[in-house]
Amino acid sequence: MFPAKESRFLPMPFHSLLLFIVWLLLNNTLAFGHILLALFFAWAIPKLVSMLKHGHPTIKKPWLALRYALLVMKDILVANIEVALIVLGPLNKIHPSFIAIPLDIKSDLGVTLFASTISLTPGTVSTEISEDRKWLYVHALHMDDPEQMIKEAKERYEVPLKEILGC
Amino acid sequence: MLNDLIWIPLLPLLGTLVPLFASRFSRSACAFLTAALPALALVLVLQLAPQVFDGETIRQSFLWIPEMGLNLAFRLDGLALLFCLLILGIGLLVILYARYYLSEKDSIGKFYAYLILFMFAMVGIVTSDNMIQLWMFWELTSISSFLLISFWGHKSEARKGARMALTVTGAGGLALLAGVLLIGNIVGSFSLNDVLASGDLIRNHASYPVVLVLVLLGAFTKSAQFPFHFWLPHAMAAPTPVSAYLHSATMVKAGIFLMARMYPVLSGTELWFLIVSMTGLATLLLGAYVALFKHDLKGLLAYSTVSHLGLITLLLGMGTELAAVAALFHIINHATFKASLFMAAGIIDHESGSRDMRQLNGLWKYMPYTATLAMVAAAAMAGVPLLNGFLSKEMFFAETLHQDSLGSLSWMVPVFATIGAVFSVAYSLRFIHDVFFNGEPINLPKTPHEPPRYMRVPVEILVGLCLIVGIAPTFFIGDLLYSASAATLQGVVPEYSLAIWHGFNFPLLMSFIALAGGAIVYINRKELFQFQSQFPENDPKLVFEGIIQLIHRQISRLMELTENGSLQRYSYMMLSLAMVMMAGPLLDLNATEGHRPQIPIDAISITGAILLTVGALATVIWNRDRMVALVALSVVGLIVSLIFAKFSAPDLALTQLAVEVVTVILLMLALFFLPQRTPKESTPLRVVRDLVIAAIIGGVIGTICYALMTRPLESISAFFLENSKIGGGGTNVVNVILVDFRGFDTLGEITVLGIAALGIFKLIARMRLYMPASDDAGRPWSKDSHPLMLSVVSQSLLPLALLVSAYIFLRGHNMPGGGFIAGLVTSVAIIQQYIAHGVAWIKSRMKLDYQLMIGSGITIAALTGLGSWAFGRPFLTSWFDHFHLPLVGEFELASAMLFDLGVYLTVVGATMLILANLGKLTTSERPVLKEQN
Amino acid sequence: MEFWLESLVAIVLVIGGVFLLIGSIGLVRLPDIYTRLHGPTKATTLGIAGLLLASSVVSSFAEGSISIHEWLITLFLLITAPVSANMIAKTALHHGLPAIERTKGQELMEQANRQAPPTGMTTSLESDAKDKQP
Amino acid sequence: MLKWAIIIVAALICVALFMNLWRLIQGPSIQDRILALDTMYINSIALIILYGINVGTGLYFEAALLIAMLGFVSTSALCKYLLRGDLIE
Amino acid sequence: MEGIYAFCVGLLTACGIFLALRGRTFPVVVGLTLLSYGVNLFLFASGRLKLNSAAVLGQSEQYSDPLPQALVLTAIVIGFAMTAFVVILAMRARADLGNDHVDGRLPEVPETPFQRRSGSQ
Amino acid sequence: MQHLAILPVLLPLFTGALLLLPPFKDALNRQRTFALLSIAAQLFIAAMLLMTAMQNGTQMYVLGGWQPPFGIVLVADRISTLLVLLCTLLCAGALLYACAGTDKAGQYFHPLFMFQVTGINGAFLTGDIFNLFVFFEVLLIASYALLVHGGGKQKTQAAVHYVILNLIGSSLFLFGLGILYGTLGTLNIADMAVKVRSLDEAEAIVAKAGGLLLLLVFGLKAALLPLHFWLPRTYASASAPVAALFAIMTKVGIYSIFRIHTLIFGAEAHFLADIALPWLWPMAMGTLAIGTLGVFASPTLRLMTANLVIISAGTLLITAALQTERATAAALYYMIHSTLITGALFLIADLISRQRGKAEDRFVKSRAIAQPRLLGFAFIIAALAIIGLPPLSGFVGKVLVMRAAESTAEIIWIWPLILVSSLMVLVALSRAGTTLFWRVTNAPSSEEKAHPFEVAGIALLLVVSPLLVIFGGAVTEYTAEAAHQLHDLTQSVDALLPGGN
Ligand code: NA
Ligand code: NA
Repeated sequence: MFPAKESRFLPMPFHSLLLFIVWLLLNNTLAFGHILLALFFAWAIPKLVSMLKHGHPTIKKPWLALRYALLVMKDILVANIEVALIVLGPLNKIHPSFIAIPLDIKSDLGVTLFASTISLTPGTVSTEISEDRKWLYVHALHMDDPEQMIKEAKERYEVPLKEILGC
Repeated sequence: MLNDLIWIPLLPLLGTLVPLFASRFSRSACAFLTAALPALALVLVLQLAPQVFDGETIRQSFLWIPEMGLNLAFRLDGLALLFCLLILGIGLLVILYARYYLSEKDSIGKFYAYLILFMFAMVGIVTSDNMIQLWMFWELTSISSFLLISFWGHKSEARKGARMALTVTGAGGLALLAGVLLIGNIVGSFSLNDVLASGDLIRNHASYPVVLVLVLLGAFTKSAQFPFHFWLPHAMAAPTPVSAYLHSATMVKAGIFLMARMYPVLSGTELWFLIVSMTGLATLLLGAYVALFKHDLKGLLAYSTVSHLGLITLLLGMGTELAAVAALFHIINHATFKASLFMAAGIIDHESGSRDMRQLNGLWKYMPYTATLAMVAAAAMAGVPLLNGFLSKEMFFAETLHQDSLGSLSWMVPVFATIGAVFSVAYSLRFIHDVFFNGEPINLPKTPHEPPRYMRVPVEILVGLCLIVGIAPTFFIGDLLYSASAATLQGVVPEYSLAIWHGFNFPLLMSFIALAGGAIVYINRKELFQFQSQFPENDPKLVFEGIIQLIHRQISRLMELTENGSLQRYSYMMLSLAMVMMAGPLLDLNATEGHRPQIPIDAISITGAILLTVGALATVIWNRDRMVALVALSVVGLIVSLIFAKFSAPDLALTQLAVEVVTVILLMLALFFLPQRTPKESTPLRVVRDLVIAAIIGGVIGTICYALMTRPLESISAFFLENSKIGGGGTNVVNVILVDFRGFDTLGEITVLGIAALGIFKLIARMRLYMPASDDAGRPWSKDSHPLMLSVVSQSLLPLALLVSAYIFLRGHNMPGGGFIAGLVTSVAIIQQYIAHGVAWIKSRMKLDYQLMIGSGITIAALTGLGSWAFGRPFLTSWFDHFHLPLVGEFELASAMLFDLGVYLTVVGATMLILANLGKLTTSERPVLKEQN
Repeated sequence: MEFWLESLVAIVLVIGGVFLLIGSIGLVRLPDIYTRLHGPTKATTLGIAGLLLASSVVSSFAEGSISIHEWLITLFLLITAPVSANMIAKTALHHGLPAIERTKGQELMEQANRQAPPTGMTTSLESDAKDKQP
Repeated sequence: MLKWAIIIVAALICVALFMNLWRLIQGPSIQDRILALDTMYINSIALIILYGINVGTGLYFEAALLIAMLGFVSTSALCKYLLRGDLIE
Repeated sequence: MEGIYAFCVGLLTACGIFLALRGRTFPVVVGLTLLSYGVNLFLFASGRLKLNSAAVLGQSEQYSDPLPQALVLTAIVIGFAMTAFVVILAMRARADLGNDHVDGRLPEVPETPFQRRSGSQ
Repeated sequence: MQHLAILPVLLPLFTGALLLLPPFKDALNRQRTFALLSIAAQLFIAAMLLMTAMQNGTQMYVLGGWQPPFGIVLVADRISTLLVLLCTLLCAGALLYACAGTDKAGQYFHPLFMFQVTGINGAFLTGDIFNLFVFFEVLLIASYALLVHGGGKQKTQAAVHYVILNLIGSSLFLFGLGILYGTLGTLNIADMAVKVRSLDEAEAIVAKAGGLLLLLVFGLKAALLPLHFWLPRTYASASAPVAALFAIMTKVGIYSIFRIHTLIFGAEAHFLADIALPWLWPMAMGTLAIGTLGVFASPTLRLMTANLVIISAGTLLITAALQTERATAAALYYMIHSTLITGALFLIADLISRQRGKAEDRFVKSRAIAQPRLLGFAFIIAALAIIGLPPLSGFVGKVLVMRAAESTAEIIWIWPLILVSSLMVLVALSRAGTTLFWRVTNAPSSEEKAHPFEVAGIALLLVVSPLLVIFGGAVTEYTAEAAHQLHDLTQSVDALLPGGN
């Protein structure tokens, strides 16, 4: 699925980067000793777990990824306020709905990221993915127009995700 | 060197080994070799006899186990000499006799070994100079006689007879032990010399009656006194040489010997007289009467033995010195004639194939020589003049006349004695007449004939002894009897005469009454037999077995009631006991609350307490609905770790969290294979019962906990706080305690974990599990075995989790964390992979040998501890130092980290060995098996 | 700590707390399992984020250096919360838990459970999707 | 100011925990209970962070991190069990 | 606070014991787990309760008693090992004996009036 | 040499761990060789340690160099070294036996065996009460795993009971420990003995609850009367060498009672003096009685042997209740004897069972035993010894125990109980022996012969019995001195603390 060539030295470069950062995060420091340690773990752990690797994401457009992340964060905020209002408001006015979103994105990671985003953002929770990975079943807390919603979700999240992951 | 007394028992002891080796030679050679050492012992005894006759008591002792009062001590006085001669002498004759008696099928080596062992035990008894040693040999006779009686163990009666003999004599032996120990306690020594000198001390001691009863129980059971006589006739299941030996000179005489031995210590009181003489009299009469009705030749002789033992006992019980002399005399006489009679009976049995006097008739024609011998011996038994039996019986009659302990009823003793003698004559007559005359044999398996020449020799010797002692008593046994009497009485030996003729006197009259009466009784036996046949015949063996089996059944029933195999009951008992043990002391506690200032209550704590309470109660209430119980349990686990966090125990909080999750996962794994629901089966009563005990224990524990917490504590912990950094090199004191101060505990702890994993692996091996194809509601399982989102996300989390565990591991020494928690985090991360991807997927990609991890984990931890040996320090002495590297700055290295690495490896290895293997079970097919519930 | 910062932190903190509470209110108030899923998965995540932000600021001040390791927890929750919600929803569908009556598209629940493509759906989008499948 | 905020938030979290507990007991479905437990985990994280702010210590950071991690594992395990029965197949 | 704490310890103990006395392996195991929570809290409390005083040097002015904490840690680990073993043993018992009764058998429930009443509920 | 005291713990631990690693992993023959070599070394070390303790006095091993009462110490005095030697000897016999094939019946036999030895030796040697708990758990978990070795329904069923009861027991142990730490503030046994004297009354009451809980826990291990129910079935269902090894596990409980309730709660414990006695008396005598009944009612030799273990526990507990030096001395002698003999009897029962075909070791008629002489001889030796008949060690032990009670008021209970018990055991064992060996059908005996290793294992255990009598003087002298050491507080408590307190 990911034909990109694999380095034996750094089998999971993205993870290595993540680990490097997380180590420094964990230790709240930029001391040289810890940077060395972080480098070590960033190298060693992926090496250790690479055998369990199922495919490695390649981020084609890092800046887009960053933008996407910020977008999602903003949406999370909004989503929360919306949900808060619904939760606190009169419940007999909400119209929950199940909908099926057709998926264009191909990779497992892509599907997962898309589903996760859906769950995190306004009033929707991913409930199920069809076996053929072509449909995402979503439960919406309040839904007036399913088609509008599907369209929006695909445009807002799936398209950039596809771009980022290049699939 | 052979002059040492110890050789007398030692030679027979060595002799027991001889037949085991000699049995490969011919039977005669075997008999010869076997006889050699006992014969040597006999020579030794004879060689020492003159000294004894001179009134000397030869003693020899060695220290052995002074703590228990046991010394190896031997004495040879007159009494011991007398018995030694009987035991060794008759023993040698029995060896010779048995050579011919035993068939080719019987293992003669084994027989001789048992026999000599028995001889050794008997010699040991009579030569012991230490009470405990005496008892030791006493029990040894029980054991060796058991082996002899059960020699033909494939026969049911041999087994039963042997068991009965062992039980009765064993019981007596135990009583004797108690008596001996009491005597030792009173006297302050177990040396026979000291004991014999302490007669007055013992007789005046408050526990004299107890001592007397206990010792006599030993003697009576051994000597088959009423009411313990019943074992003896059933010991006849043994080969006849054994009977000849056991019932003439040895086994049964041990009891008599004991009474004679303890005579100076225990006799002379009213109680002694009452118990001993009455028992003897009863035994005398009972034995004589029953003997008459026995159709079995050996049965007759057995009951006759019982009767004669009663006679001797009666004599000893009378308490007069002359009676004691008479008793000793009769011991000799009985030994000779009874041994010869048993041997004769054996010859008859051997050559005719039967011992039933209803079949045996007119053997005179077939074996006149044997018949003559038997008749002479029987006459001695009957007390016919010119034979030895007559002499001692005369003395006995005389003594019955000279006692007055029964007051105005004293006349009864001679009367009963005469009645006993009448029956004695009658059964002797029956023995002679029924076997050798009285028509023709009926349906004998073999045509009887004379035995081999040398089989008769022992009988000839013994019968000869009966004759010569009967004719010239003083010449032959005067010295022996005198010195034996002196030893028995431990004082002045009274004047007595062994003359054959004492003139016409009462005893003589009694003898004649007995002879005449016996003849009359025998002639009129038909009426008597008819009379006797009205009584139901109880086979004591069956009665005895019946009683034992009854006891066995009752006890088994009782045990089934108590040990009913119900864990619930066992747990309940233990917890009840715990409750009582804990609650009891608390009743004395006046104020539960101490004076230590308490922490004020806050809302969060109350919230936590309520969550915990509801969670725990929910777990209990929904315990039958297992998933719900698990969720509720998780709440409890979570709150418990929050409690740890709140009260300043971050390490505990972390550990608790990790353990809780792994536990829940384990429980779910198990749940899959267990029934989903618990049937409601506890009765309300039981629920109430359990609730009550649970509530009380909970209350007690809570109370104790409160009492503890509200009191100040002075503990050793200040030391750890002070030394953690300077001595252990870490600031997280808890972790330093774990890996350093109390690293030994932790080593044990990871061992426990490793062992648990191995044990679980064993449990899983070959386990056949019923895998449900649907859940409790009957829904088939989902087809989606590895949900996409879960797999993808779990996979990305793995490196993160590993990093976190590395972080926790590395900082453990100084901050909350450490090898154990890190190990659990790693394990949980790997488990998550298993959950997300399944075993097969992981297995194909990851090759980790968990067993190796456990082994190396424990080894690393232990080796770290061992490292300090190189510096001459004790195990687990820690080492740490601070280093400085350019750019990196200062950092610390400590042996504790290596130790913690061992912990980490063991934890990961153990957890994964458990979970991964459990998972493997279920990769196979899912057979739908019927629930066996 | 300066007053304005402290006030800011306090406000963030309270907002976080409020969102946490709202999530739990949703858990209690919402009518069926599918709707209840929304509360915890979103609100609480934000709530925690609020608290962590506050914590980060406070400890940065206390330690004199920037403390951002709290963000790791948020990151973690952001990654895992959707999966948790997804798993719970899956089991709810699997167990056939009913949605409240006025829920639209209930016919999808059964198909979702079978992980089959939706068949009863007659929207243009669906035909779009079908077109995309050669 | 911060003190007050902490007290308020603590109160909010407590109320939230009670609500989780209510749902956990009430059910009605096992999924509801699992969801309640999951929420409880998250609220606990909040509680621990709050405690850390209050006391001014970072000692409990790992506890919060672990709860986040283990809560997820626990929830997914419970759900996996409901789905498949077999956790590690 | 000590009172509430003690109450919780007592409650966990009581709940654990009640479940440990049940007749099926699963409740018993759950009971033992609850009991071990109670035990751990109890052992922990033997060093007395202290707030804000984790035994990490330099992190606070006063320190709680670290020794019971170390002991509880050991106890937790050992308890975990034991629980794991007993869980698998319960499975094994189910596999070998065909049911999950702790005695490996189905108890004969006596037909008492009590029983009938409870059965009809 | 300075590390001698810890070797009885470390050597089996290392052996067990190394057996899990290459080259021993998955190579049974190598495992056997290594395990046997190790046990031989352990025997040597145990003997050395005993000699050292005898000649140079109590050896204290301060782990990690942390002086008591702060760190953990091992105390190798006369008693503990004696028990370590006893344990090692028993293990040597059992291991020899196991190497003939029992170890093939499942995985990890040898490592688990070694870990069990580690636990037992550790429990004997440790001078720290929490460390005692840890070693208890080591020996318990190893015993759980060994119990199921070989598999089978009975084992599983017995294990369920055994494990659950012991888990509850471990919880109670921890409660007790918590109470004691919460009142005394220390874990070193000697230090506890000192601190207990200065408790005020209220604290003493709380501590008493803890002390009694410990008694209960030790009683559970020792199979004290209402807590003994688990034992017969557990021991009877375990595979032979495991059951033999288990013979010493009850002794760990008894030893702990001796240690804890003589040292900490002994006569000098002020408010807590002799708290165990009121409980110990009736329970000990009850244990002896119930064990006797159990022996009498046993339908198989294994079950009978298991009940003999209970009898031996009851007898030992009586001596514990006597609380005198003399009684302790007697107990030590009796302990050596009864442990080895019951252990041997389990092994003999296994051989008998294997040679009798389907009848196994049940007391019913069956085909003849293939090696009647060998097994008969072994059985008789073991039976005589365990009944307490001369000339084997049992009678010495019995006499010593009885004499220890001779000047007490309880003599009127103890003596009859011991004597009647002996008699019933005599009856039961004579019935057992005659049935097993002589009540035979005509069916041809099986071909199953005892392996030389099995014979050697049994012989090793049995030969001690006559030796105990022959060298009884030296042995009793040693036990008397050991008992003196235990009861002499200046030696067993104060000497172990710095400054001598
Ligand atoms: Na530890
Ligand atoms: Na640790």
